[in-house]
Amino acid sequence: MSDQDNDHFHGHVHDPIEEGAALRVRALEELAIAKGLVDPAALESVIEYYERETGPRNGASVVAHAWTDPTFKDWLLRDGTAAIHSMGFKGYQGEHMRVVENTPDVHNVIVCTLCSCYPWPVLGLPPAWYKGPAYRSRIVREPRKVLTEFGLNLSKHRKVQVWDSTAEIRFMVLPQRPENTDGLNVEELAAIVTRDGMIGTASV
Amino acid sequence: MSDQDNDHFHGHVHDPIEEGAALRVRALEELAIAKGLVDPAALESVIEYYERETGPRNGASVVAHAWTDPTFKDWLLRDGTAAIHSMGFKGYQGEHMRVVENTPDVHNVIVCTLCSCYPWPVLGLPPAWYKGPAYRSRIVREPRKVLTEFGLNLSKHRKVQVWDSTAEIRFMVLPQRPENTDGLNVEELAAIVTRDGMIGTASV
Amino acid sequence: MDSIHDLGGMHGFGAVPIENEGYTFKDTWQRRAFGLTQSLAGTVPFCADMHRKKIEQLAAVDYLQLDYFEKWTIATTELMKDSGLVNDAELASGKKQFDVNQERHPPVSSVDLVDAMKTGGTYTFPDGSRHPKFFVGDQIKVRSNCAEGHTRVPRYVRSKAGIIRNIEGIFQFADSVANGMGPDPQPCYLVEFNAAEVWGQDAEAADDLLYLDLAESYLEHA
Amino acid sequence: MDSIHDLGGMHGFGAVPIENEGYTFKDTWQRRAFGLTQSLAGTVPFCADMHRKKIEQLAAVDYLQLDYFEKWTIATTELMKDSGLVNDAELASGKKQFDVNQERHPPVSSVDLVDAMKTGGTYTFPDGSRHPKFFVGDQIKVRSNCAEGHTRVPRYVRSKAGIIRNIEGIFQFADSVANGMGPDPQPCYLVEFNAAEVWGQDAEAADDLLYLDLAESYLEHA
Repeated sequence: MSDQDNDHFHGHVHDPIEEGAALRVRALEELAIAKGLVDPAALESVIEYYERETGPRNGASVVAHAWTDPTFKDWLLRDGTAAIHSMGFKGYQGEHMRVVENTPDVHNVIVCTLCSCYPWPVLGLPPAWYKGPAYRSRIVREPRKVLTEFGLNLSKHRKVQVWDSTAEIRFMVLPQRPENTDGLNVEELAAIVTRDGMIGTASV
Repeated sequence: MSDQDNDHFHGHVHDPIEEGAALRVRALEELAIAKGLVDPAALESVIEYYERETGPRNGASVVAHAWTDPTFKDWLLRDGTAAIHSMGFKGYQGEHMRVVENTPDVHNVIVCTLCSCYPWPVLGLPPAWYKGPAYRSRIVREPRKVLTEFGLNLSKHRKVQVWDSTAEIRFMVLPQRPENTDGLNVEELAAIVTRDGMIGTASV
Repeated sequence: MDSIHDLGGMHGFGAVPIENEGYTFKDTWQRRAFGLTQSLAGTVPFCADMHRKKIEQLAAVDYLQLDYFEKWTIATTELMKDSGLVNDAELASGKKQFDVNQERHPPVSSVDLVDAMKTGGTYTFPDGSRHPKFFVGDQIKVRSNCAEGHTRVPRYVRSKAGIIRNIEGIFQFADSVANGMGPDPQPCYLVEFNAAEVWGQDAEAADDLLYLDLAESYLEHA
Repeated sequence: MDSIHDLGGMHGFGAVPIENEGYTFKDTWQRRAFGLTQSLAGTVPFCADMHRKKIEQLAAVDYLQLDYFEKWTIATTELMKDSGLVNDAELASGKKQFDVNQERHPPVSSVDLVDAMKTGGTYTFPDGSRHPKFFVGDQIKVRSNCAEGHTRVPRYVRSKAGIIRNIEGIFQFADSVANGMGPDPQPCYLVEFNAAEVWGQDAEAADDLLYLDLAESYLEHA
């Protein structure tokens, strides 16, 4: 596995800045393994765990469940942690969850202005823009303008609520169920839910 | 004069970043001259004016005058603009002056947190540290610690007053006259006054 | 710490790079940097707030220019240096110069590491272990001070008035754990702020709301 | 504009480089950059607040990394581009591609330029031309809003309470002149702030004082 990774390593380096970063990471990895601080198999396992077992499909199934089961939806909004854990999505960065509901009157959007807190078990690891200075600086000050850039034009009669993840609670948006989806089952509904819909930068 | 300046220009460039900056400046200067927007003689004159006719020796003579003439000192603290202008030190960045007096109970220090405002006619152009992020960020929040780094250990019984130059008024500190200077005349007193004493990062 | 990482409300960072930056890992080294930090957290050991603190201590130009996962790796490296597990010469050469005590710093197996990720951290203490000072509906004001170390109260709400909307529970205090000073358990509150209170007359829409979870130490009665 | 230029109170910039940075000009090009900006100010024309605004609009990494006089030169260049006096192709090649109307943009002679420096700018309007809203001794609060353009109210006093210590006179308003919107004359006040009010319980000495000159538009009654 180590050889294969080294191939990957050499195969993708393009510019000097990235090369410096890649060398830095590789030096630390080799030292940590040489000193017996890291089990190379564990390193690979944890990456694979996040790539395979977390991600926005988990969150989408939570959303679809809430859209089709009023009792679950009520529970999800009242105790997001318990409701989400009941579906098996738990663990690091998802220990404490609050789900906030979009309605015709309210639109919610999440951010972490201080770093990049994000609900890993339900949404996976965050996209690069979520971690960058433009989103983090602007979404709290001018959420409507930022959302317009994402293609979401909100009526001025709709209240915007921004959730800044400053402590251990992680937020997730419950989008509005679109019109004309009465015929869809839970799996079909989950398929239309996007990562950005659960961040709040898309409508669904 | 232009040839001589070009020689200067080529003689002092050391590293790539500075070289880039120097080239940028030179390109703009040559374009401005080629387009007739700048008179090369005027460019040299204005630099020489600041180098020869402004600077902390002006401020020092104001301080020495105040130390030896109570009526002038009273005027200086009441109407710094008029008193300083009366000594011939006026012009750009010195149109409106406020002089603040150090006493056994109060120590004053000046800064411009937003850029680098500074009283040019009496102190000349500011030193690099005055314009840099460390001084500008810290002197308003932890003035005592910064002053200690400048070698100035203030008693906790002495109040620190920080003057942030946010508008058109420029500040200058009137340092305390040191002990054992009774025998000195105005010129000798002026000679012991330092630039940093009038910024407030030295005692005199 | 009032440093550049506290970005909320700042101007000048341009448009959100939506199109091209939807990725999590652009290159393999980012993927491995992520795994490396997760693999070492239990071994060194360090917690998230300690790791965040190291990132916040980067020079502003580095914070803004380095790749996200390079910053993670620098923070992890600094924590390992603080624990005496690597030194600068090793990092420069890439060659091990000394062994470490594996009993004190045991590597985590695949199974245990993935289990730890699935279990998550423990940040809370029993309700009732600390009596909350504020109640739902209380008007509060965020304190104006800012710790020079790690803290989790953004500058944009400092000195602002808000309303307690929920007592989230009794949590460890980030400022304390980041400094290795123990959990200092205390209530954490969901606080609601009006956009007009935070941004004044320039608010995009005066009645829009901002919600933050804030530790009791950050708050005072309005 | 809440950008990186507003440094007051930020952490993380290290020790003041006292020893090695006592200089004003380290190299000849800095000296000439200074003279160039002064020589062009009347010709383009531009005022200090317009020039500051251009510097504030630099990307944060450039603001922190470029030499002070390089930033001056970039700002001057941007103002010249805005006035149609140079274009990017000329700046890239260093070769003039078009002439400008010297009657509209007359060069300033040595005598006139030095005279202008000795005379200084005019920022004030007659006392009584605007009736001050606040008086000496009044308790005020700094407004919480921040213009997205140039402004001269630092973030560290925003939303803070202070006391009017002097009416400095009727001055042009920086926010307005920087945008080319005219002087918008208004009273400017010397405002005193307590260190404890500004920095909270972390203030070095609670009774230390901060003084800032602030335009009336920045203030409201406490």
